[in-house]
Amino acid sequence: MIKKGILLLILVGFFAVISSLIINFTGNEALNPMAKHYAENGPSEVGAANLVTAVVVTYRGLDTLGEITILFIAAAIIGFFLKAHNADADRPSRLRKTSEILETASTLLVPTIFMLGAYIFINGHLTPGGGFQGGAVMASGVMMIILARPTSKFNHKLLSVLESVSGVAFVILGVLGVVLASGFLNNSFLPLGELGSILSAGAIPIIYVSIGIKVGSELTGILDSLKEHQNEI
Amino acid sequence: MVNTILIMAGVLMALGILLALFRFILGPDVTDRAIAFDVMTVSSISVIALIAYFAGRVIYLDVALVYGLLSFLSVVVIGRYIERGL
Amino acid sequence: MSILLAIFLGLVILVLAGTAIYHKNTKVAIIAAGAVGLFASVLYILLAAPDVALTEASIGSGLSTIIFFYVLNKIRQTND
Amino acid sequence: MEIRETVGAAVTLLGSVFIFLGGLGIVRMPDLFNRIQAGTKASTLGTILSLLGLAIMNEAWIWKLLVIIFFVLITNPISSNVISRAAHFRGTRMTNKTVADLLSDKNKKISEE
Repeated sequence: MIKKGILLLILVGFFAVISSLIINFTGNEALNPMAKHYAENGPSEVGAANLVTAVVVTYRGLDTLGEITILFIAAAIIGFFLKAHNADADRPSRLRKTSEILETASTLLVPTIFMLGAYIFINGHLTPGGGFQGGAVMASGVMMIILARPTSKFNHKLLSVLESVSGVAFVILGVLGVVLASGFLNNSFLPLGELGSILSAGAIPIIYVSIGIKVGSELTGILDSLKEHQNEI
Repeated sequence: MVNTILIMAGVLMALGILLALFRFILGPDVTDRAIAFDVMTVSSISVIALIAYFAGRVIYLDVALVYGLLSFLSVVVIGRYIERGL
Repeated sequence: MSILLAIFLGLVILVLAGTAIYHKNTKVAIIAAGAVGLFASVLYILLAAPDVALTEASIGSGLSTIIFFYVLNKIRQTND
Repeated sequence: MEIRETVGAAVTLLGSVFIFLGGLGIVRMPDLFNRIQAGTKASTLGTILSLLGLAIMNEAWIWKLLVIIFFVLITNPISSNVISRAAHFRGTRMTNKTVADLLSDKNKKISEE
Protein backbone atom coordinates (compact mmCIF):
# COMPACT_ATOMS: atom_id res chain seq x y z
CA MET A 1 0.00 0.00 0.00
CA ILE A 2 2.72 2.45 1.03
CA LYS A 3 4.77 1.27 -1.92
CA LYS A 4 1.94 2.04 -4.31
CA GLY A 5 1.43 5.44 -2.70
CA ILE A 6 5.11 6.29 -3.17
CA LEU A 7 4.89 5.11 -6.78
CA LEU A 8 1.88 7.33 -7.36
CA LEU A 9 3.71 10.30 -5.82
CA ILE A 10 6.68 9.69 -8.10
CA LEU A 11 4.39 9.53 -11.12
CA VAL A 12 2.65 12.78 -10.15
CA GLY A 13 6.05 14.41 -9.68
CA PHE A 14 7.14 13.26 -13.11
CA PHE A 15 3.96 14.65 -14.62
CA ALA A 16 4.52 17.99 -12.87
CA VAL A 17 8.01 18.18 -14.36
CA ILE A 18 6.92 17.17 -17.85
CA SER A 19 3.58 19.00 -17.95
CA SER A 20 5.13 22.33 -18.89
CA LEU A 21 6.55 20.63 -21.99
CA ILE A 22 3.12 19.32 -22.93
CA ILE A 23 1.26 22.58 -22.27
CA ASN A 24 3.74 24.85 -24.01
CA PHE A 25 4.20 22.58 -27.00
CA THR A 26 4.26 24.24 -30.38
CA GLY A 27 5.07 22.37 -33.55
CA ASN A 28 8.21 23.10 -35.51
CA GLU A 29 7.05 25.68 -38.02
CA ALA A 30 10.40 26.44 -39.67
CA LEU A 31 13.29 24.12 -40.52
CA ASN A 32 16.40 24.42 -38.39
CA PRO A 33 19.54 25.71 -40.19
CA MET A 34 21.07 22.32 -40.98
CA ALA A 35 17.81 20.88 -42.35
CA LYS A 36 17.39 24.05 -44.35
CA HIS A 37 20.84 23.59 -45.88
CA TYR A 38 20.01 19.98 -46.78
CA ALA A 39 16.64 20.89 -48.27
CA GLU A 40 17.93 23.79 -50.33
CA ASN A 41 21.30 22.49 -51.53
CA GLY A 42 20.62 18.74 -51.52
CA PRO A 43 19.08 18.36 -54.99
CA SER A 44 21.79 20.38 -56.71
CA GLU A 45 24.74 18.95 -54.77
CA VAL A 46 23.74 15.29 -54.68
CA GLY A 47 21.15 14.96 -57.42
CA ALA A 48 18.86 12.53 -55.55
CA ALA A 49 15.11 13.04 -55.77
CA ASN A 50 14.67 11.36 -52.38
CA LEU A 51 16.33 13.71 -49.92
CA VAL A 52 16.49 11.12 -47.14
CA THR A 53 18.77 9.05 -49.35
CA ALA A 54 21.03 12.03 -49.87
CA VAL A 55 21.37 12.51 -46.12
CA VAL A 56 21.80 8.81 -45.31
CA VAL A 57 24.32 7.98 -48.02
CA THR A 58 26.40 11.10 -48.55
CA TYR A 59 26.01 13.75 -45.84
CA ARG A 60 25.86 11.20 -43.01
CA GLY A 61 27.42 8.28 -44.83
CA LEU A 62 29.77 7.45 -41.98
CA ASP A 63 26.78 6.66 -39.74
CA THR A 64 25.54 4.16 -42.32
CA LEU A 65 28.96 2.51 -42.33
CA GLY A 66 28.77 2.22 -38.54
CA GLU A 67 25.28 0.68 -38.69
CA ILE A 68 26.42 -1.91 -41.19
CA THR A 69 29.40 -2.75 -38.99
CA ILE A 70 27.09 -3.24 -35.99
CA LEU A 71 24.85 -5.56 -38.02
CA PHE A 72 27.90 -7.51 -39.18
CA ILE A 73 29.13 -7.95 -35.58
CA ALA A 74 25.67 -9.10 -34.45
CA ALA A 75 25.47 -11.66 -37.27
CA ALA A 76 28.97 -12.91 -36.48
CA ILE A 77 28.18 -13.34 -32.77
CA ILE A 78 24.92 -15.22 -33.48
CA GLY A 79 26.71 -17.47 -35.93
CA PHE A 80 29.51 -18.14 -33.42
CA PHE A 81 27.25 -19.14 -30.54
CA LEU A 82 24.75 -21.20 -32.53
CA LYS A 83 27.43 -23.06 -34.51
CA ALA A 84 28.99 -24.30 -31.29
CA HIS A 85 25.62 -25.55 -30.11
CA ASN A 86 24.54 -27.12 -33.36
CA ALA A 87 27.60 -29.30 -33.79
CA ASP A 88 26.20 -32.28 -31.88
CA ALA A 89 22.56 -31.95 -32.99
CA ASP A 90 22.43 -34.85 -35.40
CA ARG A 91 19.26 -36.51 -34.19
CA PRO A 92 16.53 -37.58 -36.63
CA SER A 93 13.97 -35.02 -37.58
CA ARG A 94 10.41 -34.99 -36.28
CA LEU A 95 9.26 -32.20 -38.56
CA ARG A 96 5.74 -32.10 -39.87
CA LYS A 97 5.86 -31.87 -43.63
CA THR A 98 4.99 -28.68 -45.45
CA SER A 99 1.67 -28.54 -47.23
CA GLU A 100 1.70 -28.69 -51.01
CA ILE A 101 -0.01 -25.32 -51.24
CA LEU A 102 2.89 -23.57 -49.51
CA GLU A 103 5.48 -25.37 -51.64
CA THR A 104 3.69 -24.51 -54.87
CA ALA A 105 3.20 -20.91 -53.84
CA SER A 106 6.87 -20.53 -52.98
CA THR A 107 7.93 -21.25 -56.57
CA LEU A 108 5.91 -18.23 -57.66
CA LEU A 109 6.52 -15.97 -54.69
CA VAL A 110 10.26 -16.30 -54.07
CA PRO A 111 11.32 -14.68 -57.39
CA THR A 112 8.69 -11.99 -56.88
CA ILE A 113 10.01 -11.15 -53.41
CA PHE A 114 13.59 -10.98 -54.72
CA MET A 115 12.42 -8.72 -57.53
CA LEU A 116 10.69 -6.40 -55.06
CA GLY A 117 13.85 -6.22 -52.96
CA ALA A 118 15.95 -5.36 -56.00
CA TYR A 119 13.39 -2.72 -57.01
CA ILE A 120 13.56 -1.15 -53.56
CA PHE A 121 17.31 -0.78 -53.41
CA ILE A 122 17.91 0.12 -57.04
CA ASN A 123 15.26 2.84 -56.88
CA GLY A 124 16.52 4.03 -53.48
CA HIS A 125 17.35 7.51 -54.74
CA LEU A 126 13.90 8.03 -56.30
CA THR A 127 11.35 6.32 -54.06
CA PRO A 128 11.30 5.56 -50.33
CA GLY A 129 13.51 2.71 -49.29
CA GLY A 130 17.09 1.84 -49.91
CA GLY A 131 19.74 -0.62 -48.97
CA PHE A 132 18.48 -1.63 -45.56
CA GLN A 133 14.87 -2.10 -46.56
CA GLY A 134 15.76 -3.91 -49.77
CA GLY A 135 18.13 -6.19 -47.88
CA ALA A 136 15.44 -7.01 -45.34
CA VAL A 137 13.00 -7.86 -48.15
CA MET A 138 15.63 -10.11 -49.75
CA ALA A 139 16.13 -11.89 -46.42
CA SER A 140 12.36 -12.41 -46.26
CA GLY A 141 12.59 -14.14 -49.63
CA VAL A 142 15.21 -16.50 -48.23
CA MET A 143 12.88 -17.00 -45.26
CA MET A 144 10.20 -18.11 -47.69
CA ILE A 145 12.58 -20.71 -49.16
CA ILE A 146 13.39 -22.03 -45.68
CA LEU A 147 9.70 -22.22 -44.76
CA ALA A 148 8.65 -24.03 -47.91
CA ARG A 149 11.57 -26.48 -48.04
CA PRO A 150 13.03 -26.90 -44.54
CA THR A 151 15.71 -29.33 -45.68
CA SER A 152 17.29 -26.99 -48.21
CA LYS A 153 20.93 -26.11 -47.60
CA PHE A 154 22.69 -22.83 -48.30
CA ASN A 155 26.14 -22.25 -49.64
CA HIS A 156 27.89 -20.55 -46.72
CA LYS A 157 31.02 -19.80 -48.74
CA LEU A 158 28.98 -17.88 -51.29
CA LEU A 159 27.19 -15.93 -48.56
CA SER A 160 30.40 -14.86 -46.85
CA VAL A 161 32.01 -13.98 -50.19
CA LEU A 162 29.01 -11.82 -51.16
CA GLU A 163 29.08 -10.12 -47.77
CA SER A 164 32.81 -9.35 -47.87
CA VAL A 165 32.82 -8.20 -51.48
CA SER A 166 29.90 -5.82 -50.99
CA GLY A 167 31.37 -4.42 -47.76
CA VAL A 168 34.73 -3.80 -49.41
CA ALA A 169 32.96 -2.23 -52.41
CA PHE A 170 31.16 0.18 -50.09
CA VAL A 171 34.43 1.32 -48.47
CA ILE A 172 36.22 1.56 -51.84
CA LEU A 173 33.43 3.77 -53.21
CA GLY A 174 33.81 5.98 -50.16
CA VAL A 175 37.59 6.27 -50.64
CA LEU A 176 37.05 7.00 -54.35
CA GLY A 177 34.97 9.96 -53.17
CA VAL A 178 38.00 11.22 -51.23
CA VAL A 179 40.33 10.77 -54.19
CA LEU A 180 38.18 11.98 -57.08
CA ALA A 181 35.80 14.39 -55.34
CA SER A 182 35.78 16.42 -52.15
CA GLY A 183 35.27 13.96 -49.31
CA PHE A 184 34.53 10.47 -47.97
CA LEU A 185 31.45 9.00 -49.69
CA ASN A 186 31.04 12.04 -51.91
CA ASN A 187 29.02 10.73 -54.84
CA SER A 188 29.83 13.36 -57.45
CA PHE A 189 32.75 11.54 -59.09
CA LEU A 190 30.17 10.02 -61.43
CA PRO A 191 27.94 12.35 -63.48
CA LEU A 192 24.94 13.53 -61.48
CA GLY A 193 22.54 13.19 -64.37
CA GLU A 194 19.02 14.49 -64.60
CA LEU A 195 17.08 14.79 -61.33
CA GLY A 196 14.46 12.04 -61.09
CA SER A 197 15.73 9.60 -63.72
CA ILE A 198 17.10 6.21 -62.75
CA LEU A 199 20.66 6.87 -63.91
CA SER A 200 21.19 9.88 -61.71
CA ALA A 201 22.63 10.88 -58.35
CA GLY A 202 26.18 9.83 -59.17
CA ALA A 203 27.36 6.84 -57.20
CA ILE A 204 24.32 6.53 -54.91
CA PRO A 205 22.65 3.61 -56.79
CA ILE A 206 25.93 1.63 -56.77
CA ILE A 207 26.48 2.32 -53.05
CA TYR A 208 22.90 1.28 -52.32
CA VAL A 209 23.23 -1.96 -54.28
CA SER A 210 26.31 -2.88 -52.25
CA ILE A 211 24.57 -1.97 -48.97
CA GLY A 212 21.52 -4.01 -49.99
CA ILE A 213 23.54 -7.11 -50.86
CA LYS A 214 25.52 -6.83 -47.64
CA VAL A 215 22.46 -6.42 -45.39
CA GLY A 216 20.60 -9.19 -47.22
CA SER A 217 23.45 -11.68 -46.87
CA GLU A 218 23.98 -10.80 -43.20
CA LEU A 219 20.29 -11.26 -42.33
CA THR A 220 20.26 -14.49 -44.34
CA GLY A 221 23.20 -15.71 -42.30
CA ILE A 222 21.33 -14.92 -39.06
CA LEU A 223 18.18 -16.74 -40.21
CA ASP A 224 20.15 -19.73 -41.46
CA SER A 225 22.02 -20.14 -38.21
CA LEU A 226 18.78 -19.87 -36.22
CA LYS A 227 17.19 -22.62 -38.32
CA GLU A 228 17.18 -26.12 -36.86
CA HIS A 229 19.44 -28.27 -38.97
CA GLN A 230 17.17 -31.18 -39.76
CA ASN A 231 17.88 -34.31 -41.69
CA GLU A 232 15.77 -35.69 -44.48
CA ILE A 233 12.76 -37.63 -43.20
CA MET B 1 -19.08 14.48 -52.47
CA VAL B 2 -16.18 12.16 -53.29
CA ASN B 3 -14.33 13.14 -50.14
CA THR B 4 -17.38 12.46 -47.98
CA ILE B 5 -17.76 8.96 -49.41
CA LEU B 6 -14.07 8.24 -48.89
CA ILE B 7 -14.17 9.49 -45.29
CA MET B 8 -17.12 7.18 -44.65
CA ALA B 9 -15.08 4.33 -46.13
CA GLY B 10 -12.17 5.20 -43.85
CA VAL B 11 -14.44 5.18 -40.79
CA LEU B 12 -15.76 1.73 -41.76
CA MET B 13 -12.20 0.42 -42.20
CA ALA B 14 -11.26 1.78 -38.77
CA LEU B 15 -14.31 0.04 -37.28
CA GLY B 16 -13.23 -3.23 -38.92
CA ILE B 17 -9.73 -2.87 -37.44
CA LEU B 18 -11.30 -2.12 -34.05
CA LEU B 19 -13.41 -5.30 -34.19
CA ALA B 20 -10.32 -7.35 -35.13
CA LEU B 21 -8.50 -5.77 -32.18
CA PHE B 22 -11.41 -6.83 -29.97
CA ARG B 23 -10.94 -10.42 -31.11
CA PHE B 24 -7.19 -10.07 -30.59
CA ILE B 25 -7.67 -9.17 -26.93
CA LEU B 26 -10.53 -11.62 -26.35
CA GLY B 27 -9.30 -14.55 -28.43
CA PRO B 28 -9.03 -17.72 -26.37
CA ASP B 29 -6.19 -19.22 -28.40
CA VAL B 30 -3.04 -18.20 -30.26
CA THR B 31 -4.55 -19.12 -33.61
CA ASP B 32 -7.47 -16.73 -33.07
CA ARG B 33 -5.00 -13.96 -32.46
CA ALA B 34 -2.99 -14.87 -35.53
CA ILE B 35 -6.15 -14.60 -37.63
CA ALA B 36 -6.99 -11.26 -36.04
CA PHE B 37 -3.46 -10.08 -36.88
CA ASP B 38 -3.93 -11.20 -40.47
CA VAL B 39 -7.20 -9.29 -40.79
CA MET B 40 -5.64 -6.18 -39.25
CA THR B 41 -2.73 -6.33 -41.72
CA VAL B 42 -4.93 -6.72 -44.78
CA SER B 43 -7.25 -3.94 -43.64
CA SER B 44 -4.37 -1.59 -42.99
CA ILE B 45 -3.23 -2.05 -46.60
CA SER B 46 -6.40 -0.30 -47.70
CA VAL B 47 -5.98 2.32 -44.97
CA ILE B 48 -2.49 3.04 -46.36
CA ALA B 49 -3.91 3.35 -49.89
CA LEU B 50 -6.57 5.76 -48.61
CA ILE B 51 -3.93 7.89 -46.85
CA ALA B 52 -1.92 7.91 -50.09
CA TYR B 53 -4.99 9.16 -51.96
CA PHE B 54 -5.68 11.96 -49.49
CA ALA B 55 -2.03 13.02 -49.46
CA GLY B 56 -1.91 12.76 -53.26
CA ARG B 57 1.46 11.01 -53.29
CA VAL B 58 1.93 7.78 -55.20
CA ILE B 59 5.16 6.88 -53.42
CA TYR B 60 3.28 5.98 -50.25
CA LEU B 61 1.96 2.96 -52.11
CA ASP B 62 5.42 1.36 -51.88
CA VAL B 63 4.74 0.58 -48.22
CA ALA B 64 1.46 -1.09 -49.18
CA LEU B 65 3.41 -3.08 -51.77
CA VAL B 66 5.78 -4.40 -49.09
CA TYR B 67 2.87 -5.23 -46.79
CA GLY B 68 0.98 -7.00 -49.55
CA LEU B 69 3.93 -9.26 -50.28
CA LEU B 70 5.53 -9.80 -46.86
CA SER B 71 2.79 -9.66 -44.23
CA PHE B 72 1.74 -13.25 -44.80
CA LEU B 73 5.21 -14.54 -43.88
CA SER B 74 4.83 -13.87 -40.16
CA VAL B 75 1.43 -15.60 -40.11
CA VAL B 76 2.96 -18.60 -41.93
CA VAL B 77 5.76 -18.72 -39.35
CA ILE B 78 3.20 -18.69 -36.52
CA GLY B 79 1.31 -21.54 -38.16
CA ARG B 80 4.42 -23.63 -38.76
CA TYR B 81 5.51 -23.03 -35.16
CA ILE B 82 2.16 -24.20 -33.80
CA GLU B 83 2.08 -27.37 -35.89
CA ARG B 84 5.70 -28.11 -34.85
CA GLY B 85 7.08 -27.86 -38.35
CA LEU B 86 9.60 -25.06 -37.94
CA MET C 1 -9.53 14.58 -40.03
CA SER C 2 -6.04 13.12 -40.05
CA ILE C 3 -5.58 13.97 -36.38
CA LEU C 4 -8.56 11.75 -35.52
CA LEU C 5 -6.96 8.87 -37.41
CA ALA C 6 -3.67 9.57 -35.62
CA ILE C 7 -5.41 9.46 -32.22
CA PHE C 8 -7.17 6.21 -33.18
CA LEU C 9 -3.89 4.62 -34.26
CA GLY C 10 -2.17 5.80 -31.10
CA LEU C 11 -4.89 4.25 -28.90
CA VAL C 12 -4.67 0.96 -30.83
CA ILE C 13 -0.88 0.96 -30.41
CA LEU C 14 -1.28 1.59 -26.66
CA VAL C 15 -3.69 -1.35 -26.25
CA LEU C 16 -1.44 -3.68 -28.27
CA ALA C 17 1.68 -2.58 -26.39
CA GLY C 18 -0.08 -3.25 -23.08
CA THR C 19 -0.97 -6.72 -24.36
CA ALA C 20 2.63 -7.29 -25.41
CA ILE C 21 3.93 -6.37 -21.98
CA TYR C 22 1.39 -7.94 -19.65
CA HIS C 23 0.20 -11.10 -21.40
CA LYS C 24 1.31 -14.37 -19.80
CA ASN C 25 1.64 -16.28 -23.11
CA THR C 26 4.89 -15.47 -24.90
CA LYS C 27 3.52 -16.24 -28.36
CA VAL C 28 0.67 -13.77 -27.92
CA ALA C 29 3.12 -11.15 -26.69
CA ILE C 30 5.26 -11.59 -29.81
CA ILE C 31 2.27 -11.30 -32.14
CA ALA C 32 1.16 -8.17 -30.27
CA ALA C 33 4.63 -6.66 -30.72
CA GLY C 34 4.39 -7.35 -34.46
CA ALA C 35 1.00 -5.65 -34.56
CA VAL C 36 2.49 -2.63 -32.78
CA GLY C 37 5.02 -2.41 -35.61
CA LEU C 38 2.21 -2.65 -38.18
CA PHE C 39 0.20 0.26 -36.79
CA ALA C 40 3.33 2.29 -36.06
CA SER C 41 4.21 2.11 -39.74
CA VAL C 42 0.72 3.31 -40.72
CA LEU C 43 1.23 6.19 -38.28
CA TYR C 44 4.60 7.00 -39.88
CA ILE C 45 2.94 7.25 -43.28
CA LEU C 46 0.36 9.59 -41.79
CA LEU C 47 3.27 11.73 -40.53
CA ALA C 48 4.73 11.81 -44.09
CA ALA C 49 7.79 9.63 -43.41
CA PRO C 50 7.58 6.79 -45.95
CA ASP C 51 11.23 5.76 -45.51
CA VAL C 52 10.79 5.05 -41.80
CA ALA C 53 7.47 3.35 -42.54
CA LEU C 54 9.13 1.02 -45.03
CA THR C 55 11.82 0.10 -42.51
CA GLU C 56 9.24 -0.55 -39.80
CA ALA C 57 7.15 -2.63 -42.21
CA SER C 58 9.98 -4.87 -43.33
CA ILE C 59 11.95 -5.21 -40.09
CA GLY C 60 9.74 -4.24 -37.15
CA SER C 61 6.63 -6.08 -38.27
CA GLY C 62 8.09 -8.80 -40.49
CA LEU C 63 11.59 -10.04 -39.73
CA SER C 64 11.64 -9.44 -35.97
CA THR C 65 8.45 -11.52 -35.48
CA ILE C 66 10.00 -14.32 -37.54
CA ILE C 67 13.29 -14.23 -35.62
CA PHE C 68 11.45 -14.25 -32.27
CA PHE C 69 9.50 -17.33 -33.31
CA TYR C 70 12.67 -19.08 -34.44
CA VAL C 71 14.27 -18.37 -31.06
CA LEU C 72 11.16 -19.72 -29.26
CA ASN C 73 11.42 -22.83 -31.43
CA LYS C 74 15.08 -23.23 -30.41
CA ILE C 75 14.14 -23.01 -26.72
CA ARG C 76 11.32 -25.55 -27.19
CA GLN C 77 13.66 -27.99 -28.99
CA THR C 78 16.25 -27.88 -26.22
CA ASN C 79 13.61 -28.31 -23.50
CA ASP C 80 12.07 -31.41 -25.05
CA MET D 1 -14.59 13.40 -64.77
CA GLU D 2 -17.06 13.68 -61.91
CA ILE D 3 -18.98 10.47 -62.68
CA ARG D 4 -15.85 8.35 -62.83
CA GLU D 5 -14.60 9.61 -59.47
CA THR D 6 -17.97 9.01 -57.86
CA VAL D 7 -18.07 5.45 -59.19
CA GLY D 8 -14.58 4.81 -57.85
CA ALA D 9 -15.47 6.19 -54.44
CA ALA D 10 -18.60 4.02 -54.36
CA VAL D 11 -16.51 0.91 -55.11
CA THR D 12 -14.11 1.89 -52.33
CA LEU D 13 -17.06 2.30 -49.96
CA LEU D 14 -18.30 -1.17 -50.93
CA GLY D 15 -14.85 -2.57 -50.17
CA SER D 16 -14.77 -0.91 -46.79
CA VAL D 17 -18.20 -2.40 -46.02
CA PHE D 18 -16.69 -5.84 -46.70
CA ILE D 19 -13.74 -5.07 -44.41
CA PHE D 20 -16.18 -4.08 -41.68
CA LEU D 21 -18.16 -7.27 -42.21
CA GLY D 22 -14.93 -9.27 -41.97
CA GLY D 23 -14.21 -7.67 -38.61
CA LEU D 24 -17.78 -8.37 -37.49
CA GLY D 25 -17.49 -11.99 -38.59
CA ILE D 26 -14.25 -12.49 -36.73
CA VAL D 27 -15.95 -11.35 -33.53
CA ARG D 28 -19.30 -13.09 -33.94
CA MET D 29 -18.46 -16.53 -35.36
CA PRO D 30 -18.59 -19.47 -32.93
CA ASP D 31 -15.34 -21.35 -33.58
CA LEU D 32 -11.92 -20.83 -35.09
CA PHE D 33 -12.51 -22.27 -38.53
CA ASN D 34 -15.59 -20.14 -39.08
CA ARG D 35 -13.61 -17.13 -37.96
CA ILE D 36 -10.86 -17.89 -40.46
CA GLN D 37 -13.49 -18.26 -43.17
CA ALA D 38 -15.29 -15.03 -42.37
CA GLY D 39 -12.31 -12.88 -41.58
CA THR D 40 -9.91 -13.78 -44.35
CA LYS D 41 -12.33 -14.04 -47.24
CA ALA D 42 -14.25 -10.88 -46.46
CA SER D 43 -11.18 -8.77 -45.74
CA THR D 44 -9.42 -9.97 -48.89
CA LEU D 45 -12.42 -9.06 -51.03
CA GLY D 46 -12.78 -5.75 -49.22
CA THR D 47 -9.15 -4.80 -49.78
CA ILE D 48 -9.31 -5.77 -53.45
CA LEU D 49 -12.46 -3.73 -53.98
CA SER D 50 -11.19 -0.65 -52.18
CA LEU D 51 -7.89 -0.68 -54.10
CA LEU D 52 -9.84 -1.17 -57.31
CA GLY D 53 -11.97 1.85 -56.48
CA LEU D 54 -8.87 3.98 -55.99
CA ALA D 55 -7.54 2.66 -59.31
CA ILE D 56 -10.74 3.76 -61.04
CA MET D 57 -10.46 7.22 -59.50
CA ASN D 58 -7.06 8.18 -60.89
CA GLU D 59 -5.57 6.36 -63.83
CA ALA D 60 -1.97 7.31 -63.05
CA TRP D 61 -1.88 4.91 -60.10
CA ILE D 62 -3.54 1.99 -61.79
CA TRP D 63 -0.51 -0.24 -62.37
CA LYS D 64 0.88 -0.04 -58.86
CA LEU D 65 -2.57 -0.70 -57.39
CA LEU D 66 -3.08 -3.69 -59.70
CA VAL D 67 0.26 -5.12 -58.55
CA ILE D 68 -0.79 -4.74 -54.91
CA ILE D 69 -4.13 -6.45 -55.70
CA PHE D 70 -2.22 -9.32 -57.33
CA PHE D 71 0.01 -9.75 -54.26
CA VAL D 72 -2.91 -9.68 -51.81
CA LEU D 73 -4.83 -12.14 -53.97
CA ILE D 74 -1.93 -14.61 -53.97
CA THR D 75 -0.54 -14.33 -50.46
CA ASN D 76 -3.64 -14.10 -48.29
CA PRO D 77 -5.12 -17.56 -49.00
CA ILE D 78 -1.74 -19.16 -48.24
CA SER D 79 -1.54 -17.68 -44.78
CA SER D 80 -5.11 -18.65 -43.91
CA ASN D 81 -4.51 -22.17 -45.22
CA VAL D 82 -1.37 -22.62 -43.13
CA ILE D 83 -2.98 -21.28 -39.97
CA SER D 84 -6.10 -23.45 -40.33
CA ARG D 85 -3.96 -26.53 -40.99
CA ALA D 86 -1.94 -25.78 -37.86
CA ALA D 87 -5.11 -25.33 -35.83
CA HIS D 88 -6.45 -28.65 -37.07
CA PHE D 89 -3.29 -30.54 -36.19
CA ARG D 90 -3.27 -28.88 -32.81
CA GLY D 91 -6.71 -30.28 -32.10
CA THR D 92 -8.81 -27.15 -31.99
CA ARG D 93 -12.42 -28.05 -31.24
CA MET D 94 -15.17 -27.33 -33.72
CA THR D 95 -18.73 -26.32 -33.00
CA ASN D 96 -21.42 -28.95 -32.67
CA LYS D 97 -23.00 -27.86 -35.92
CA THR D 98 -20.01 -28.97 -38.04
CA VAL D 99 -21.13 -31.50 -40.65
CA ALA D 100 -17.99 -32.77 -42.35
CA ASP D 101 -14.34 -32.93 -41.27
CA LEU D 102 -12.39 -34.28 -44.22
CA LEU D 103 -8.97 -34.05 -42.57
CA SER D 104 -9.84 -36.20 -39.51
CA ASP D 105 -8.53 -39.75 -39.22
CA LYS D 106 -11.93 -41.43 -39.22
CA ASN D 107 -13.01 -39.81 -42.44
CA LYS D 108 -9.69 -40.56 -44.06
CA LYS D 109 -10.17 -44.28 -43.41
CA ILE D 110 -13.66 -44.16 -44.85
CA SER D 111 -12.53 -42.47 -48.01
CA GLU D 112 -9.68 -44.91 -48.49
CA GLU D 113 -11.85 -48.00 -48.24
